[in-house]
Amino acid sequence: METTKDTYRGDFPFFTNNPDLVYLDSAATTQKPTQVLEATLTYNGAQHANIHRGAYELSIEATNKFDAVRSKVKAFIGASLEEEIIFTSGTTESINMIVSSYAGLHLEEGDEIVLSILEHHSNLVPWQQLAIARKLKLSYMYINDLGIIEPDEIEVKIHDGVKIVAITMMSNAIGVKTPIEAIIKRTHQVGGIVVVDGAQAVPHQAIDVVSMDMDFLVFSGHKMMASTGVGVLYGKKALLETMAPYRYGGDMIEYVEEQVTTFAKLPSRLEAGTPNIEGVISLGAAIDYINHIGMDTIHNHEMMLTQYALLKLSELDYVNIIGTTDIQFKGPVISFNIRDVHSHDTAFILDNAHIAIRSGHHCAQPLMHYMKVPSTARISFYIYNNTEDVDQLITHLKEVRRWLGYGS
Amino acid sequence: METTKDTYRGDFPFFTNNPDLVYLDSAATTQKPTQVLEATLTYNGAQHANIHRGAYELSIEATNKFDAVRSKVKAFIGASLEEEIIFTSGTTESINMIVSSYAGLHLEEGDEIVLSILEHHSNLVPWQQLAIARKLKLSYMYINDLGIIEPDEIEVKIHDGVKIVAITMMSNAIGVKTPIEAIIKRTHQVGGIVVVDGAQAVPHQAIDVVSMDMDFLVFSGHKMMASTGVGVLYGKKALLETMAPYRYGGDMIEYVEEQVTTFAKLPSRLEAGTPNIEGVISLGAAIDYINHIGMDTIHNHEMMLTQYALLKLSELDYVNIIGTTDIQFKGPVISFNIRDVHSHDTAFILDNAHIAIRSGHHCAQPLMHYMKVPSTARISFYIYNNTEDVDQLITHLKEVRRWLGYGS
Amino acid sequence: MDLSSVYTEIIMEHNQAKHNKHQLTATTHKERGHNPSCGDDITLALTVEDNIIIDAAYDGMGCAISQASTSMMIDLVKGKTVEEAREKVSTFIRLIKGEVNPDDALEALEDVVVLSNIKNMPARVKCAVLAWHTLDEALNNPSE
Amino acid sequence: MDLSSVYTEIIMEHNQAKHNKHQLTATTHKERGHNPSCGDDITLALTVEDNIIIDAAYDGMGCAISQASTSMMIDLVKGKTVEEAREKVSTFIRLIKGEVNPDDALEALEDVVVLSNIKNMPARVKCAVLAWHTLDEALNNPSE
Ligand SMILES: Cc1ncc(COP(=O)(O)O)c(C=O)c1O
Ligand SMILES: Cc1ncc(COP(=O)(O)O)c(C=O)c1O
Repeated sequence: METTKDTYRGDFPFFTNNPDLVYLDSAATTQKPTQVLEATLTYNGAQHANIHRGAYELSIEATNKFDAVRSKVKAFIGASLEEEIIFTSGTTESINMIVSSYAGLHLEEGDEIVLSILEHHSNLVPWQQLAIARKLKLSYMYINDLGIIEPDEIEVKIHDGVKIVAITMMSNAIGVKTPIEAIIKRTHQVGGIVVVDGAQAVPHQAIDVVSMDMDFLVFSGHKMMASTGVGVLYGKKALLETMAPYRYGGDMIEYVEEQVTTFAKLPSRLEAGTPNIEGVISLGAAIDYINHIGMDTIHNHEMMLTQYALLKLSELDYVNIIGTTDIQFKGPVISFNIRDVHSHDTAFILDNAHIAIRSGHHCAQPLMHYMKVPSTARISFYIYNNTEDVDQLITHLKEVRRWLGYGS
Repeated sequence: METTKDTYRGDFPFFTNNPDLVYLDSAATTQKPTQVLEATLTYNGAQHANIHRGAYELSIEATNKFDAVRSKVKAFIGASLEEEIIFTSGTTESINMIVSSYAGLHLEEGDEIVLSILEHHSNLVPWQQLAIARKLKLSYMYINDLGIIEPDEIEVKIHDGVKIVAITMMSNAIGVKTPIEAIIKRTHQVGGIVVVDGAQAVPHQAIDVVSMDMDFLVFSGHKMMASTGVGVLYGKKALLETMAPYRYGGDMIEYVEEQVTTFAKLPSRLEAGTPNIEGVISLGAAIDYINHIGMDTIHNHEMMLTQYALLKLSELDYVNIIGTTDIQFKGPVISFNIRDVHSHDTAFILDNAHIAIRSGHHCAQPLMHYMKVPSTARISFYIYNNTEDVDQLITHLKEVRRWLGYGS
Repeated sequence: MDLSSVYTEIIMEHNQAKHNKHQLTATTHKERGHNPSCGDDITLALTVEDNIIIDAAYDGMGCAISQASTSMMIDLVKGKTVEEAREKVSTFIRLIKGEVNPDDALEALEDVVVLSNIKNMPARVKCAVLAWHTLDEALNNPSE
Repeated sequence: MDLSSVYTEIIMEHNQAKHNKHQLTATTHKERGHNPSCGDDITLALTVEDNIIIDAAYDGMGCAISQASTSMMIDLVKGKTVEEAREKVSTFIRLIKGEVNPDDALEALEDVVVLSNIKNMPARVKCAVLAWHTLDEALNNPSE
């Protein structure tokens, strides 16, 4: 395998500003290219105005810029209509919105919701709390030893009467993909709807919500090179239209009287108050950047790195990789543990060598509990990583057991 | 009255980038000084990492930077405890959070909520919709011809049994201040709690939540030189502790199991998911900037401009100022109409002269309806405005009626 | 931008003229239209008999453009059939979108073509088209 | 940063030693403590009789620092009175905050002072203090 050149790293001031740093935590949050930083700065420093409100040109231009991002997001995920794109503050808000304004409105006592045991707390706790409050049944699809949800599990768990299946496309904790097509197909067979957590998938692979027949898709800007504080809720128009407003306030109303209010049409109806304008603009710039590089190029680059890292890690006999190492079931995330060493020590020792990795439960405690792995060390890649990052990781991983007082 | 020098305008790249623009719409959103732009850029371009999660230094530093802002906000509004400061996406979210997680939990059928007719839709529609859903009584304190809530009105409307009074400190639509101290005192007398909408006040005057005995105070970053997408919910700890989590997800949990979850302590319990980190950092930088200038200096400068503008406007007999012109009851916002001219035409004609003002109902339809004024033209000031801005406004205001085909 | 291409004499006349701004006695169609962001808010009333708009009037508030556009529209469609009126709405929308040029629209829209300048002013497009969208809605929804 | 000041021999010994990591038979106090962000999660069990901690043990998972700190703490407080144990907790917290220096803490904390280096490592402070906060909580909340 050949080493990659830094074709894209030069676009990221973060790496110029931190020349010694090996950043392997993009599943937590990604760095931003100059293109995104500049789009935000230009807006903030030269074009800032509130949107949907002003009778002056600056405000109209800001509104147009904002609305143009809706159209970019639409194209990016293959949606049919602009009003199917709702801007939120992130994946967590998107999911909470579906839970309270869709599920909370339509589900009845005894109805069943199915999740997978792979879910991030953000796609688990909201459903669980709704289930408790409303006496719904909450079930889980479990995984095999490789972290994979097997076809049988889908058949058995998604049965008649299941109303909602909420499922991640890729586990942020162990990097394993879920059989999303099969799950969507099965759910639709039994008459349920599917909420897809795309936080870890949308940044790394081409998505087409229409051909994949997704009912809802949610993701965060900050995991795809845009700002924190911005995210997306995609929903089929027919579903969005049945949702109650999630927040009430400016811009989502039509007529307000003292005791009654009529609400605006989609998408405004689900977007109350001054939004994160610069966040939305950064998301537009990030999508432009991704399109400019090409999602295939990004995907191939990341998977090459993942393959390379898996190979190198497999040469260290004290490294235990969690979940499958079969690249076709994986995103650019690898979770592992070093024998006898807690992941926090691993991360700390690597940090000392300027290698940033994540350790802990990755907001997936039920998964960790199910796998009987209290915590893992996790590395994750994006377009700006290279094989040298992996080599450095491996070099310093070799020191970890020695520091902890083990022979090697 | 002497003209002011541009002591602070030089700090704002927006004005260098728009040298011809007269920006008189700060009540909608403010421009950002270099200090704020740079703080955001430095974080995004050199120090970005997710918070509360990483085992590496960059993440810990980001977490510390984030937490330091909590302590700045605390000092800025005179709160006693850091955990009384909850970061939100803005005033609208802050209010919706209080409505659903506090009022929604504690109020019972027949309980009464009192608002003022001056409220922004964000501090009106959420209460109204809760009242409808839960069969609560919703009453309004009305204003006199000057836009002022009179002492009698407070006595009469805030009576025994009123559970919540939600009140703005300053009307964004007509710039009139409310008698906040009297309202708080009276509400506490009858055993209710007060939710203060500080969106228009916190950026312009010193606040001390403890000495003013506010129960809840909410405001937005983008109206005080910070980013859009960030805001604050202050609540007395004893009240915050009785609130249900508003969103479920990462960072607000303690232990998550498949069917049950325990939640984190304040403030985390009310802050789920990856927050708007750069927004919070920008808020910290904005507070530093305000403290550096001094809130008194800001206030005095704005009130001088307001006084000057009121004087100049009063010289034009076809200008009808809405609400009191007594400066002691006003913030730096003036609403007016030109005889026979719709405010939208006024704004459009001024925009043509590069003067940005707001027109319409200012997200306060019930107020407009009550005052029988379908729309107004509104100007508003901040630290970067000067008397020349006012002079330009006046010059071009004089042309408005002529364009509309009236003699003068 | 040249303001005189917006605030033309005929627009000012219609803005100030109140001949179409009143209540109708026998209303067959009524529709409220508004632009929430700027506060234009009109209610359009029609009397349609034997498929002909025999009377029309409006009420409400709005900027000079929306008021003039409403008033001029009413003058234009009074006495026309429902189909003719719909046709005119569609021509007007295309005029404002720049899809048809003023000369080609002259026959259908008569002096309303003066509003074609609005197409270059995003802030005002909504004001100009409000009445026309409202008319279209009204024609689709008879009062009972 | 010099890792050898963190991963000292005695810390490594206590991390690997399991003599305090087991279940107690007669537990009078039990408390779970955890650092949600890094996954340290321990349960501390005490047997207190006549105000003396006659036995103590822990269970759970965590990094080397949290495990070693827990184990060393147990060695230190076994046989001590509740008040003495509380006093040691408070001294340890002050040591880690840098409010007392290792020499002055030596008498109270014995070889536990080796953990004082942690005070310069924000990422590890929580790991080091976890067991001590948990002990304090446990002493405040007897099992019944
Ligand atoms: C799979 C998955 N879902 C949801 C989330 C929550 O995203 P956010 O914190 O941006 O709301 C994350 C981020 O960690 C994730 O990886
Ligand atoms: C008095 C008042 N309250 C609430 C809001 C809503 O603030 P935001 O849009 O930032 O949520 C505003 C802003 O226009 C306001 O002026």
